Amino acid sequence: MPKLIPDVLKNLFSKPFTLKYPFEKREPPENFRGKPKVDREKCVSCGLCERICPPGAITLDDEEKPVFDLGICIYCAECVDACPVEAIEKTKEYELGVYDRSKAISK
Amino acid sequence: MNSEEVIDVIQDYIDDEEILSEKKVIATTDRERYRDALQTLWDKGIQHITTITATDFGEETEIIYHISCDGTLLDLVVSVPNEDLEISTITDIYPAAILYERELMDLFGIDVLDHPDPRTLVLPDDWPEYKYPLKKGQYDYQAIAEAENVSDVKEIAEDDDFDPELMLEAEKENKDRKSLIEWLETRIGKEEGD
Amino acid sequence: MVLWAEVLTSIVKFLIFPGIVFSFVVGLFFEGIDRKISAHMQHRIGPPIWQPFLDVGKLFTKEDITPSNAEGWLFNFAPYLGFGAIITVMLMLPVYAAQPAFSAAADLIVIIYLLNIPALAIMLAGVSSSSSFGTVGTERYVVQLFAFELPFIIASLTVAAQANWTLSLEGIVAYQQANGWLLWELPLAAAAILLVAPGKLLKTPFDIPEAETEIVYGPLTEYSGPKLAVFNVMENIKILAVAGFITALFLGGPTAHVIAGVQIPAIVDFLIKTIAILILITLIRTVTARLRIHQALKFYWGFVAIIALINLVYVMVI
Amino acid sequence: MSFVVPVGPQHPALEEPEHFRFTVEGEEIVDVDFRLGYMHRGIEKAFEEKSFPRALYLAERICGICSGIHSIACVEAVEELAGVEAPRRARFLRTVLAELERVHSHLLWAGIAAHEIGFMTLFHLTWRDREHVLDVLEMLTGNRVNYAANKIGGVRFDVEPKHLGKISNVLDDLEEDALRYMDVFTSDRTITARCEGEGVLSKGEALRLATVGPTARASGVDEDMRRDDPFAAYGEIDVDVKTAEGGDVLANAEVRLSEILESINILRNAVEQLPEGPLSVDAPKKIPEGQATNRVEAPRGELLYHFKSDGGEKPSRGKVRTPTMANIPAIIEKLKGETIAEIPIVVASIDPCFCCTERVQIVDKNTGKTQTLTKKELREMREE
Repeated sequence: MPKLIPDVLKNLFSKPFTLKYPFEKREPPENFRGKPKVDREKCVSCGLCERICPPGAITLDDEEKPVFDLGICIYCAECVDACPVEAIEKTKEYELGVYDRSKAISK
Repeated sequence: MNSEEVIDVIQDYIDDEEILSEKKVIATTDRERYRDALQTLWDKGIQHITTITATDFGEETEIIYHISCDGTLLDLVVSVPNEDLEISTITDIYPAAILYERELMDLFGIDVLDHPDPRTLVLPDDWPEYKYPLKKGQYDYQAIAEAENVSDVKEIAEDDDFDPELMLEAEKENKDRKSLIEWLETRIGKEEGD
Repeated sequence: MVLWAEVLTSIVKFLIFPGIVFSFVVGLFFEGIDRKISAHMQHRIGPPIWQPFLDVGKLFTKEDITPSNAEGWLFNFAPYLGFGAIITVMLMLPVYAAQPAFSAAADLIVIIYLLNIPALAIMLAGVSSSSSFGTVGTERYVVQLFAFELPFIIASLTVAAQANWTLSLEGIVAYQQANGWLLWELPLAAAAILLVAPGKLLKTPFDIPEAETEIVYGPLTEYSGPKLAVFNVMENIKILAVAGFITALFLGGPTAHVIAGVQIPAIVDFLIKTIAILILITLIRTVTARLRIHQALKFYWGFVAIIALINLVYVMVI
Repeated sequence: MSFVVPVGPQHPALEEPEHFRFTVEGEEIVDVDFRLGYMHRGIEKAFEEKSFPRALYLAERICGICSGIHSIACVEAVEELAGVEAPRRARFLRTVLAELERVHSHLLWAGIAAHEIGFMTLFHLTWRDREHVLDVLEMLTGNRVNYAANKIGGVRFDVEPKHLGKISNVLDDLEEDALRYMDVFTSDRTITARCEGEGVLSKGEALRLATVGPTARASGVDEDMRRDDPFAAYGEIDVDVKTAEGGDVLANAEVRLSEILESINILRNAVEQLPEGPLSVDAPKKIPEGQATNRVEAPRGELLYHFKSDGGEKPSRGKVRTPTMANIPAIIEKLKGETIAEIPIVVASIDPCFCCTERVQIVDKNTGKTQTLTKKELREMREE
């Protein structure tokens, strides 16, 4: 007698484990490393984040504020640790698909 | 089997040894005696060869045989001059070394004598002859990086048509590092001209 | 005038009711139910029940490709050969009444052979498609066909023997109307045929010819677009056909009931029984791994054929 | 009459491109030839271009399933070079990370093995239970796979008291599930029919071909880097090495599932004995000259990292030997004499983990010579 029958019947009458994404979304945990976001007022333009970013995804724009190229960023949150004034925070956003590469920017 | 015991086993085949810790030891030997050292190890029942690492230092290539003797890692170092880059195979002693030696042949151009299956392992068939990715001086992307003061190189790198062909073309004129930078400047200059 | 009406009703029967449209719709719904139940058994939501319609629809819009070094005409003809055969089987099954749409004298034997033509079609497809996966798949299907055919015929003969040697389904259904379902009288034969069903329908313990992790899709590897859609529909209708055949043989065929004064047509009873069989096949499919071809052969000829034989001997002797 | 059945580089059974060429008579495999290189990304070359912290992030992306153990091996080799010692709490946290990853990697393998023999339900159930482990990892380190958990001199995540509740619940459920799967794998008739006696590797062969990890332990080789050459905090936690006899696919399943149970015990010990103390010490940017070799026990076996530094910020040589490379000769040994039906499950029994390719490669059917298209040619082909 196949072993899994009790399991399988239990599953049949219990709520499915999977979610109907995108209608039901899953809430990521508290320190989830999502899209990095900078608080432009707090930032003192020291450029530390630009130097520490492993793939080199951060460049300072004309107002000397960091701009994240999400196409290159590996979401490692090194910049969050490196920022002396904690101006950069890791958001919980993980839906970052874009059609136009130039839009994959986080100001 | 700790480091001291490993050294006693291969004592008379090695020049000097350096015991890093209870479980790590480095022993240097030369091309004539490394096979006997491995043979005594195999006779002692140590059959676990982890891998073979090679490093090109410009004039000579250092080949390290990593042997795991019941937990203790022995690095057997053999140096081979770059002029006659050949070493005899150890697959008759350690059959598992067959893949690692093929990798040596692909990436370093070390000519492993009477290797049972000398086909290319990791490189595609149409990889240009005598071009070994991990040898110093060939495919020297650092030269390009150093040439960063040549500002246009960054644009060329971003430009869609930049291709390894440019490097291969540089190879044809078999540039060493210094002249590669000037060559690149002339190449960029020419492109602006036409 | 009468001939004219005769022709018209048979066209309607062929095209609409137990024929193409009915089989197409119910067959695809069967696959939808099968996938939905199997999904819930695996603790996941699974696609909606009408998903097979979307799949088949999508396949029909795709480009029709024939591999260059394949046997062109045989490659294109195979799907329709199988489809035609399975539709005729549907016509010969008692679906909406004890009396099938087209009844012949010994239609039990005819159905047994007609059920093999779709298998033949898949084999022709595999051989003609010039891919090494196709040939290996067909080799396996031939062995599997012989494996499950033996117990299938023995079980059918036991039923015929029990229903005092009538070879027509109508007779068998009438016999069961008289003295109860054959399921209770011939339990071993019923078990045998139920174990043959996954083999016939290429469901998991025995989907060896189409083992996607070993030989991609077996005989149908080179098929895509409309031709693949026809093959899919054929396999779904085959589920309906085999389930209908088993209901006719063991569950007393379609019988009209009167519940609380409401007259329920036989077709509803037929659907309920076939869906019950389908759920059983889905359960078998969900809790077993795929066997190897010689294990399947040993299982069918060793175990299943023996219990069918025991039942046949039992019926013959007593 | 014998003909060649090509399996790979694209094949539904192999999640990653490796290419096997089987010369087959009927269903029986007569000769096996394989081609690597579809996944060669020139990582060792890239190591020489990147500074040590960036090389660490590259090392983490070598394997999609066991990225944590790669970063632990790499960071410990660099720490040995730099003469820096990670604090005790960091070493314990690294052990927690390594064991959590071993559990989810083995559950993933159990699902893939079930898929190979056509048992879809077991595949879905094992991967459902694996989600709980990935949730714990995401809660601790912020991501399901690429954990970015290590830096030279310590770790970047921490197990806070509020996490302990969830961790112990997940471990209890996992223990139950692992026992159940052990029971299913060893006694379900259809699974044993497909797995028993398949792809047998004798102990002598396993030793002769220097196979590593669960594949070797399934043949009775009693070798495990966690006990023989302890890294991270394994010196302070005793590890009971599980071995099995037979060396067939079933023995592989037994070893991996019992290793899940063992990992759960290690995790419980590690979380209980988590010492107080700093998470990391700061490390020099310029790594002094020298060489360092480091070995760890990845879920698939012994993983070796070798780094050389010439005093600068960049490694002068980086060498990685993944466990699958050591087990390839074992596949050849196992496959000889098998039938075609057994290829996927036997190949999967060593749980191969390759990485990805640089260019499109066309294998010319009759000459069998591969010809590589560069980006330009690829585009021209598209315009035709």
